[in-house]
Amino acid sequence: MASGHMSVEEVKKHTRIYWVIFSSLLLLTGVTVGISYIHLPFTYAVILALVVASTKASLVALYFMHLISEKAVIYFTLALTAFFFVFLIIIPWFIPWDFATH
Amino acid sequence: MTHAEHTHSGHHEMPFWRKYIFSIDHKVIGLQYGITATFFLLFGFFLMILMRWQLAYPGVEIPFIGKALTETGALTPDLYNALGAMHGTIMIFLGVVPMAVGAFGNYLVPLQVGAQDMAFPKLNMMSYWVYFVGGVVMMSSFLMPGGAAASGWTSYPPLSVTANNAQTVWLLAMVFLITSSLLGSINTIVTAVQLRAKGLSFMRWPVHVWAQVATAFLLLLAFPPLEGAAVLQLVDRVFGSSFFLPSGLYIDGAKASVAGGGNPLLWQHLFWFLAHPEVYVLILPAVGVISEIISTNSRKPIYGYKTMVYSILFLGFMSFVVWAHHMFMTGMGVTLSSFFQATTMIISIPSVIILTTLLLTLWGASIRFTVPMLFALAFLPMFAIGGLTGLPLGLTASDIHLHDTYYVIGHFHYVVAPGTLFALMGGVYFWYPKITGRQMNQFLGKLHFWLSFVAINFVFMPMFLMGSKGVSRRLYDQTGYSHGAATQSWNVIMSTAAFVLLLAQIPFLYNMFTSWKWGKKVENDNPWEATTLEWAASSPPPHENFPTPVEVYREPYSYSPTSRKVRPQFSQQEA
Amino acid sequence: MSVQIPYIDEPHPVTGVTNAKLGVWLFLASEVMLFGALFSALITLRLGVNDWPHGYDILNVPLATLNTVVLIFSSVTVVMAWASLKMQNLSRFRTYMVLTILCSFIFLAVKAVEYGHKFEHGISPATSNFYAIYFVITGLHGLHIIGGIIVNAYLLGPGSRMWKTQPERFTGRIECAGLYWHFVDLVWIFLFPILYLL
Amino acid sequence: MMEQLSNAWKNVLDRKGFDYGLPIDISTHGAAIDRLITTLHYFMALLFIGWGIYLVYCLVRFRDREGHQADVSEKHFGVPKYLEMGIVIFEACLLVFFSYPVWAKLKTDFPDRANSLVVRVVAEQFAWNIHYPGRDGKFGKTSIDLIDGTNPVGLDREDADAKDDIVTINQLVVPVGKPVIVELSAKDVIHGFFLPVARVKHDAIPGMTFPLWFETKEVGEFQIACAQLCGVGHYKMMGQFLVKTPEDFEQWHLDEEKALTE
Repeated sequence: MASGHMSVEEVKKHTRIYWVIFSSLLLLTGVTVGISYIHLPFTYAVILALVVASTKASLVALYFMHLISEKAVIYFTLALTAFFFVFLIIIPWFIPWDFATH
Repeated sequence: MTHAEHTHSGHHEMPFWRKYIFSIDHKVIGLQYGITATFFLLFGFFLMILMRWQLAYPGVEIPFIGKALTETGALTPDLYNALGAMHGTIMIFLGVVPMAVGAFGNYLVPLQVGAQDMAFPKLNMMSYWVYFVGGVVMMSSFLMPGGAAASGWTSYPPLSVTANNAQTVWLLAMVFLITSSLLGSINTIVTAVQLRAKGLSFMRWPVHVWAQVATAFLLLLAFPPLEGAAVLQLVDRVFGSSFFLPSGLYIDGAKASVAGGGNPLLWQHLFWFLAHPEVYVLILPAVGVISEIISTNSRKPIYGYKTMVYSILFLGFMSFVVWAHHMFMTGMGVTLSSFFQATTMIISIPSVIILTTLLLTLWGASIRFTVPMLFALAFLPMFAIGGLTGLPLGLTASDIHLHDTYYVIGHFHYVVAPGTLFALMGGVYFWYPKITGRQMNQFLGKLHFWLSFVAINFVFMPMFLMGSKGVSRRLYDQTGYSHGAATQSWNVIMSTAAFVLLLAQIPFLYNMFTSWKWGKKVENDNPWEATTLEWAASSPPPHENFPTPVEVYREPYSYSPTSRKVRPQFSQQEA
Repeated sequence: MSVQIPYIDEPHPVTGVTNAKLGVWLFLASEVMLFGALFSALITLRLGVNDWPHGYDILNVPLATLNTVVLIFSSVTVVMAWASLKMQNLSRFRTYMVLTILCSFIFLAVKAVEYGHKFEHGISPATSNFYAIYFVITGLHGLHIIGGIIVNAYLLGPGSRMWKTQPERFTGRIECAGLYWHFVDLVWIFLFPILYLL
Repeated sequence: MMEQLSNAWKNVLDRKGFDYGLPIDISTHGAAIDRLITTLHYFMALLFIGWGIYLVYCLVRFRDREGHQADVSEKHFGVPKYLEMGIVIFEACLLVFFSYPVWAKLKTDFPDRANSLVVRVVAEQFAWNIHYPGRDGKFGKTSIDLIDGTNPVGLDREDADAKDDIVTINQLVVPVGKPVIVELSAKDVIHGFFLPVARVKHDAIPGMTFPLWFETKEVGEFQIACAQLCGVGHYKMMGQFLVKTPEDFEQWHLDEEKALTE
C-alpha cells in the first residue's frame, strides 16, 4: 500500500473495503463448512477445501495485508519464499511409498 | 557536526555491562560472536583430537586426561558416538556459522554499507544471547546421565528418538540456535538493503555483502523447516508420538509401544532441506571474505564482478533444490534421482565460475603475499578439491560405493576446514587492524599458515583413499573390517597431523591476544589500501562508525591504472 | 544515543518500505516455511497410513467454526485499528485494539475447551499421529496467538505513548503487528479445513 | 609414538595390505560404477592440475615487486567460457551415459525371480539376519510377535512355507554367477547394507522393504559392512559375505537343511 501519506478519505474508502472483505470471508467460511457436511469423495473434498481456503487467504493477504499494492522488495521476498515453499510441500511425494510396509 | 564529541561522551557514560556484555553495538556483538565461536571451534576441535586418538590407537588409554573421561582411560563406543555427534553439531551450528555469519556478518556488513549500526540493534543483541543460551544448553548435554547426544549431527530417527535424554537437550538447543540465526538473518538483510550509504547502489555492494545477504536468505528460508522437524522430534521424544516412527518397530528386544504410522524419511527430507543450504551458508561468506582479500592484495578489480554476484545468487538459489542427493540410498527411484543429479551437476557450475573468477583476478595482478593473502590463495585449491570431490557423490552410480564412507568426510571437510575456516582466519588477519588499530605479527601469521596448510592436508587427503576402499564413516574402531585394518596406518598419520594442526593454532591464538595490546600500530585507517567502505572508518571505529555520513562515488575494487594508488569507494578523487 | 538508524518512520526512497516492514515480511517468510514444513509432515503422515480419520468425525467442527469467525473478525479489527490511526483517531484505535485482544482471548478459551475435552478422554499426541499433528500444529498456532496478544497488549498500553512523540513510527508499528496478526489468521484459514473438515 | 608413526608411513608407502584406489570388484554391475569413479577422478585431476599450474604461474609472474604495476584494465578472456562449457557438457555426459544407465538397470531391470536367489536381509542392532526361503522358494510367514532371541526374524515355523526356511545371522552365502535379489528391511533403526566388494549399498529403513539385486563373478570370503550410524555397536555390525561355487553353495544349503531337521 502507499504507506506513509494517505488522505483521510482514502483511508475511509479502505475501511469500507475491509468490511466487504470481512463479509466475503464469513460467507466462504460458511461455504467450506457446508461442503464438509456433504462428505464428497476425498479428492473433490480436498480440492474444494483448498480452493476456498486459498481464496480466503488471498483476500486476507491482498486487502488486509495490503499485498495488492506492495513494493517490489516485498514481492521479491514472497516470490522466493513461494518457490521454495512448493518444494517443501511436495516432499511427501518424494518418499518411495511403493516400498513402504503398512 | 557535533556528532563526534557527543558520542565520545556517550561512550564513557555507558556502564561496562551495557558496553561490553549487553551491548547493542554491532561491532561489540560481532566480537562477542567471534570470541564465543572461537571457543566452540577449539572445543569442537578438541573433541575430534580425542576421537582421532581412539581411531589411531583403538582401545588405548588417552594420555593425561583419559582416566578423567572413562574408567579404562580409553574412549567407549558410547562416548565416541557422543563426541562425533557433538563435534559435528558444535563445529557447524556453534562454530563456523556464528563465526562466518554472526561475527563477520555483524561486524562488517554495516561498515561495508556505510551504516551506523544494524537496522535493529536490540534484535541483534537478542540474537547473540539466544545463540549463547543455545550454546550453553548444548554443552549442558555433556552433563546428562549417559553422556551427550550420540545420534550424529544428522540425528536420524528412529535412532535419535529412542536415544537417551541428551537428545532432547540437543533438540532444545537447536531450537535456540535456529531462532538466533533467524533473527540475525532478518537483521542482515534489512541492514544491507535499507541502510546503504548515499550512492551505494546494489551493484556497488562489495562481494562480501552480496555473500552475506545471500546467506541470510538461505538461513531465513531453510532453517524453519528444521525448526519444525526439531519440534516434531521433541514431541516424539517427550510426548510419545510417532511422527518418525513406523509401525512394527522392534527395539531393545521388545515391540516398541508407540502408535506408529510415521516415517523416518520425513525427518531426512526436512533435515536436508535445511542442511544442504547450510553447506552454502558455510561457504558463501567465505567466498565473500576471499574476494575482498584477493582483490585488495592483487591490486586489481575482481574479474567479472557481475558474474561473481550472479553466481553467488544462483548458488544460493540452487542450493534449495539439491537436498535429496544426500538420500540417494533411501530407495530413490530413477526419475527423482535424475532430477536431483541434474540439479547437483547444475549447482557445480556457479561454483566453478566463482573459482575461475577468483583465479582470473590474479592474471595481471601485483600479488602481495601478506598473511591474509596466503590464506586466501590456499583457499582456492582447497575449495577446488572440496568441490570436485562432490561430483562423484552427486552422481548416483558412483555414490553407491562412496556414500557414507570416509570419502564423504574428506569431501565436506575440504570445503569447510581448509576452505571456509582458512578464509575466516585470513579474514581475521585482514580486518584485525580495523578492529583494533593494530596489525597482527606477520611472522607468527606465516608460521600459523604454513603449519596449518601442511597439517590439514595430511588430515583430510587420506580420507579419500580410505573412503575409496569402502571404510564406513562413524566407526569407533575400523580394524574389525579387513579393508579397515588394511588402511589403519593412515589413521595414525591423520591423527598425528590433526595434533600438529592443533599445535599450529597456538601461534594464531597467541598472536590474536597479544597483538591487541602490543601489535604494531597502523599508520592510517586503510593500511591494506583497500577500496571498500569499512576502511573509511577510523580504527577501531567509534560506536556510530561514521561520525560524518559517508558517500559512495564508485564501484568497489577500483585501482589506478597508472600509479600504485587505490581509488576507494568513499573517495571522490580519481587517483 | 548518537547512533542514528534511518528509515524507521519513513520509507526508504528506493525500496519504498520502512525497516520494520521489511523485517516483518522477512519474518513472515520464515514463518511460512515453518508452517509449510508442518503441513508437509501432515501430508506425509496421511499418505503413509490407510486409516487416517476424518477431522469432522473426531474434532468439534462447530467450535472450530466459531473460532474461525472470531479470528477473521479480529483480523478486521486490527486493520481497522491501523486505519483509525491513519485517520488520527487514537481513541477509536484503542477500541479496535481492545476488540482484537478480546477476540484472541475468546479464541484461546475455545481452544482450551477443545483441548480439555480431548484430555478428558485421555487423548494425547501419543494416541495417534492424527492427534499428534493436530496438537503440534494447533499448539504452535496457539503460541503464535499468545505472542500476538503480548505484542498487541504492549502496543495498546505502554507502547502507545509513542503516538505523542512519533506518530508515524507508531502507526508503522501497528501496521507490522497487524501483518503478523493477519498471518496468524492466514495459517488458521488453511489449518481449519485441513484438520477439521477433511 | 614416533615409532608407530614411522611404521605407519612405511606401511602406507609400501602399500602393505592394500592398493590405492578401489577395492576388488566381484559383481557384474560394478565395472560400470568403477569406470565412472575412475573417469571422474581423471577429470578432477586434470582440472586440478590445470588450475594449479595456472595458479603457481600467476603467483610467480605477477608477484608484487619494485616497478611492477597491476593491469587494472577491464579484460575479457574467452578461454574460461569454453572451459566452463566443456565442464557442463562433460558433466551432462557423465550423468546421461554413465550414471543414469547404472541406476536405471539396478532400479528397474530386476533379474527373473525364478532364476535368482531371493533372500531377505533384516537388519537389527547390531546384526544382519539373513532369511532364505529354502527349497520351495517361498518365505514362511513372519510376525513381530514371534521375534525372540532364537528367532530373530519372527518366523512362524508352523507355517507350511516356513518349514524349509533357513535363517542365518551375520552370514550371507550366495552362489557365484547367479543373480541375487535382496529384500532389505530393518527392525529398529536405520542401517546401511554395504557390500564394498560387490558395489552394493542401500539404507535399511524400518517400515520399508527395498529390493536390491546383484550378481557375483568371483568366489571368496568377504564382509558385509554397516554404512549408517545405528548406535553404540555400529562399528562391529559386520557380517560375513561368502560367495561359493554352485556346488559348495548346494552343500552349504544341504548342511543347513540338515541342521533344521535335527
